[in-house]
Amino acid sequence: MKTSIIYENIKLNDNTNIIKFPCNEKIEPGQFIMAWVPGINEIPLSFSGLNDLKEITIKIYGKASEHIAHLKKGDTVFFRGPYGKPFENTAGKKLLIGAGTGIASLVPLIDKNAYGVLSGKTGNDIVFQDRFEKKSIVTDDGSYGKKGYAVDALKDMDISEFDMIYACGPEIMLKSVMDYMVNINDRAQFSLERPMKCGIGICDSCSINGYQVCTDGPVFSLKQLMGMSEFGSTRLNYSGKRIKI
Amino acid sequence: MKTSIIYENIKLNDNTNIIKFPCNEKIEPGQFIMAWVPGINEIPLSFSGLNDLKEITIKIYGKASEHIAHLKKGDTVFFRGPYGKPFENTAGKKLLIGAGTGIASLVPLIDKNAYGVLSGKTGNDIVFQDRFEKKSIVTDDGSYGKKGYAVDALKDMDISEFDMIYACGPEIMLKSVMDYMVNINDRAQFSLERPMKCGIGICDSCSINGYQVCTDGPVFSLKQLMGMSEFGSTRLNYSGKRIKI
Amino acid sequence: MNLEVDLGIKISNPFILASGILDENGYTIKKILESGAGAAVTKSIGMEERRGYEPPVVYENDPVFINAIGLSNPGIDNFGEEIKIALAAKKPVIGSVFGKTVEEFSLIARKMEQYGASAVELNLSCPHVNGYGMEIGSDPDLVNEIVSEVKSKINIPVYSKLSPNTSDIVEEAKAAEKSDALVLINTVKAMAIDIKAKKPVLSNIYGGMSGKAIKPVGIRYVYEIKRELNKKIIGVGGIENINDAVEYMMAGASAVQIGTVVYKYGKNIFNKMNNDLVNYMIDNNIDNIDELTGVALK
Amino acid sequence: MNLEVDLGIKISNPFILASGILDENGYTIKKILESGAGAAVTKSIGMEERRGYEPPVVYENDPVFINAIGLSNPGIDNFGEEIKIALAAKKPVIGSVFGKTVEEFSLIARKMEQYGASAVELNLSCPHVNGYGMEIGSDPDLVNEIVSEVKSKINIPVYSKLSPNTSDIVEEAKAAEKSDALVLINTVKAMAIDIKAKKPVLSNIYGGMSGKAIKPVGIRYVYEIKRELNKKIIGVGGIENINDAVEYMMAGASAVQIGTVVYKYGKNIFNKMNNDLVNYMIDNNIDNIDELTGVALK
Ligand SMILES: Cc1cc2nc3c(=O)[nH]c(=O)nc-3n(C[C@H](O)[C@H](O)[C@H](O)COP(=O)(O)OP(=O)(O)OC[C@H]3O[C@@H](n4cnc5c(N)ncnc54)[C@H](O)[C@@H]3O)c2cc1C
Ligand SMILES: Cc1cc2nc3c(=O)[nH]c(=O)nc-3n(C[C@H](O)[C@H](O)[C@H](O)COP(=O)(O)OP(=O)(O)OC[C@H]3O[C@@H](n4cnc5c(N)ncnc54)[C@H](O)[C@@H]3O)c2cc1C
Ligand SMILES: Cc1cc2nc3c(=O)[nH]c(=O)nc-3n(C[C@H](O)[C@H](O)[C@H](O)COP(=O)(O)O)c2cc1C
Ligand SMILES: Cc1cc2nc3c(=O)[nH]c(=O)nc-3n(C[C@H](O)[C@H](O)[C@H](O)COP(=O)(O)O)c2cc1C
Ligand code: FES
Ligand code: FES
Repeated sequence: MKTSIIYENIKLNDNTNIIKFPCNEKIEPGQFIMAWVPGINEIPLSFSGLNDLKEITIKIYGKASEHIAHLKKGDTVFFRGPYGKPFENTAGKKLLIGAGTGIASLVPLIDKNAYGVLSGKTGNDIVFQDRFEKKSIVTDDGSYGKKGYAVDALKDMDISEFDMIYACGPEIMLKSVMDYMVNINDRAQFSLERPMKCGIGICDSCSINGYQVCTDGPVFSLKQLMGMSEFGSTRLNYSGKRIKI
Repeated sequence: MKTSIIYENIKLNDNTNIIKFPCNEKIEPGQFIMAWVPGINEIPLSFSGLNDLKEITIKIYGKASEHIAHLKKGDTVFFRGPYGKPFENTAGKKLLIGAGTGIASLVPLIDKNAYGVLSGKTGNDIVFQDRFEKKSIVTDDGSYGKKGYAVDALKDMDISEFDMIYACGPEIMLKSVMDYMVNINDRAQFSLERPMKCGIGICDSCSINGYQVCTDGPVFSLKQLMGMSEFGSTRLNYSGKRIKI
Repeated sequence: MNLEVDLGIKISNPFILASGILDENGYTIKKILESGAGAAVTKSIGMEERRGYEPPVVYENDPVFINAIGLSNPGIDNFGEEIKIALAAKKPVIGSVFGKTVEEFSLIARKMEQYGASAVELNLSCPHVNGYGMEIGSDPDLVNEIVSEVKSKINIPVYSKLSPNTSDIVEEAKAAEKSDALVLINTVKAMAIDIKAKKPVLSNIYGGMSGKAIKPVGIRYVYEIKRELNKKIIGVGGIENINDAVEYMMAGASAVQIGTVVYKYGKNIFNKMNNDLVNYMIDNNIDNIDELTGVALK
Repeated sequence: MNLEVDLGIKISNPFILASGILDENGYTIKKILESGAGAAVTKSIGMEERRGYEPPVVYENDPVFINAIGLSNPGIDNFGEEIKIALAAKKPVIGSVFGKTVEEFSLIARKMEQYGASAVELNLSCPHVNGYGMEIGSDPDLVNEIVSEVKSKINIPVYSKLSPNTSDIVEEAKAAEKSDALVLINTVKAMAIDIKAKKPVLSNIYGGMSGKAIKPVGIRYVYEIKRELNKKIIGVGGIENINDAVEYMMAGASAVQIGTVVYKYGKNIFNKMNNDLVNYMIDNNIDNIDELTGVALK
């Protein structure tokens, strides 16, 4: 396992923290690590910052994410990676669509030509909004920004004017975004999350139509996803049983 | 195992052949290979030629040497290596002392400043004499050259005038040559032969006073050998029993 | 030139995907078959859905590769759909089976046959119910019973996959002699400790070593069993390139399985293996892949 | 800082030369002790002089290393002089013993004690007279008898070196429980075929794999036995650097043996290990080498 020493831990909200640590690996936006909590679990996490210090933004779901979110300055983070195919960071006007902490992995792509669409269940789920100059915010319950889903925010704008669209979030949200895309050709990249055990393309737990999200993804192009019957439809659960999404 | 295809086999005399084969390894004078005869044995052999084609000169003792000595053009030679510490090839006047086929590994050192002392039991054991411009030949039975041992030939000359002395042959002969050397300081290098099994410094079968002939040698300097009580005195046999030389 | 292998069923080339590697999701199996594999073995399937161990389930530090997936699987009743998806590639899908009892093995094998599996592979390296850390494979009587029972109940070929974690593999192989082929070898028990964390890396502590490091163990078992029993053998363990595959065949294997290396070179390793095999056969004047089997025994 | 280890005898540092590597000629053993080894185990010595196998006796293709020396040795009666030469280094020399019967083990161990050996190590991975390819170590009753007999006849510590080629190492270890320490592990049975020659490389066909490729197997055995029996353990198998040694200690070893890697880095590996250990202990605030033993079990 590789290790690094935590440099800073910033609490973003009730259940989300940013940890910062030095790391000499070459890491590109969209790539992830498998972060190990000895004796507990190992989980995939992507990067929300790739400057001198690397940043990870963690939402607490269970034991492993809780442990990592609470690492203090001076603590050690254990990990393998970076893994996965990164976003292709293109020039021109960018649309970044993120649901909840999904926006985190898009943060490294932000530049002056970036427009953000941030969605969440409630206002509490919206993070990194201050990093965007131009943005739309939507929440399921309307507690912050407009009421609605990410795709509703898209309906208010002309998405065809963007040179590249990037999206990250739950598969169901990505699917609805993809279904909305017409005349976008291949100018969209989606970062998927499926359960991961190995992170290196051997265990088949993250697979989608023969592709491994951990190695062939997590970033897929619109074109790639259009050919995938499993996308937004079924996946294997942790034991390998096919379930509906 | 590495392999090469025999290019030529030259019969030197009744029981000695030269085989030539192409080989891109970087090999220096004094180094050796472990040559494998599948199903039979594996034996150490040094090089008598290091030009575009590499040359090995084999005297037939038993099954393995017989097999290799009889390899024909187009046959495959299997080997590991090259192994061992080579001769340090110095400028200036050289004295090359070889007993029997021992002279073979000295052949690559021959230049216009080289003087050869070739010894053998009988004239039949003398090989490569035509490669030397200046030479002395001695045989135990006087059947060719002068009657006597290698060391007797040295007594007829002023060995202190040579810038470097190289010797290769049975340990007993090397010991007598070493004992004769006074005022030579460290201007002498000896190539030793002891039974070898591994060739890579792990089995201890070739050892002499804690040095492995296969890795620390086969070439040792006069100074190194002077500190070795086993030299010319005892060695381990194939099973590991200490025997007198 | 003939690359076809007869393992009770005909396989168009000798390269088979090993059990447990990218073979849980039917679409992945299909894709690997389309990438040149002659056949694919499914993940080992048991009676009930089983979560397996928590990550870390793999430790990778080339040449060492250790896994402890913990036989996670959807249970045989949920696996029919995956086989159906995979069979669309129109190549043999071999169902890997594990159980706790003779009856379980038999029942799962029958389901596999119903689902359309071309053959079944019995994973005898799974835990023995009575033995602490022991495997079914180290109980020859049980092995014999399982193989006899399964053979008597299904009409597709039955392969037995043996464990190297035993003191007498020949005995184990004899016990499995009624199989149509023996599959050698499963992983070698091993573990790794992270010295900075001062803890075993795998959540299960122990795992199975595969890949390059175990090839010489696999070669030894294939050679030894071929010499003792002259049965049909499928070689597996550490095959990374065509030379490794040829080494297994010379040791006595009629076909080989490829697992761990897929994480290094991707699924395309199967196409590459086929190309390299053709070149090897041309260079060495071999018309029929069979000619290679066991030549090192002669 | 204290690097000393207590194995019934005191060893000035935890790095011991493993049996069979550069330890047949007394002068070589002496030199290795002078190069920093805390102690050295001799080549395994039997009753009579034994030639061993013809070369090739080693196959080397990093990370794979296989040997088949075939227990070549001068016979116990011819070995006194070598021990005497080695003891001039004034460090412990551990006599490795193999036999066909309980009596042979006992007699050779007694001679080792007479020759001045500081301890004996019983090589239980040698061939079992009755078993085809079986090793003494896979016969727990015999192991128990050998260890009891030897312990009762000599006053120096007795270590038992166990074989990984078994299905139940815990049972084997329990059978050897009267030993002062267990030495884990010996080589893993393996072989290699040269595909150009179409022949096994080693003249004996089968050999024992050592080096890097078996480290995870060794770690597993040390950890498992430490957990089950809490005996003193000497770890061996694939140690190439200080991290490997620390991993063995964290798994439960009190000291380690170093073998195969000597061909890669030379005898000076022992000095290097000592330096690196001191640095490791400084960096990690460890005063006493004992503190490392078994920390991964906690
Ligand atoms: C490629 C990739 C990149 C990722 N990057 C990030 C990241 O940058 N930041 C981040 O916070 N998370 C990220 N995740 C998700 C993260 O891996 C999971 O949140 C984590 O595995 C949860 O582990 P746990 O042990 O804490 O919770 P568990 O004990 O596994 O889960 C507790 C409960 O939460 C649910 N749960 C777990 N994960 C999620 C999820 N992602 N969404 C909804 N419910 C969930 C579980 O079903 C369970 O009910 C990423 C996932 C992938 C595949
Ligand atoms: C570093 C090194 C370099 C060598 N280079 C060469 C070389 O360039 N050319 C060459 O011909 N040989 C060379 N030898 C010697 C060669 O390795 C042996 O001759 C060979 O091992 C004999 O093997 P075999 O199987 O044919 O004979 P074996 O069956 O081993 O021996 C048959 C009989 O011959 C005796 N015998 C074997 N070797 C010798 C020997 N060297 N001297 C005297 N009696 C012997 C044996 O004791 C036995 O009685 C070298 C040896 C070493 C250690
Ligand atoms: C991640 C992983 C999972 C495995 N799962 C199984 C399994 O479920 N059933 C089985 O019989 N073998 C399983 N194996 C063993 C492989 O099928 C194969 O026997 C072994 O890995 C050696 O081959 P390799 O070195 O090519 O991987 C698994 C191996 C790996 C690496
Ligand atoms: C060339 C060689 C010879 C060996 N001979 C013996 C032996 O005689 N007795 C013994 O108990 N172990 C013997 N072994 C095994 C080693 O002592 C050790 O247990 C094994 O090699 C694993 O350690 P390593 O990976 O550090 O070499 C031998 C190993 C090698 C490589
Ligand atoms: S997480 Fe194992 S294949 Fe992707
Ligand atoms: S031949 Fe083995 S140590 Fe030299």
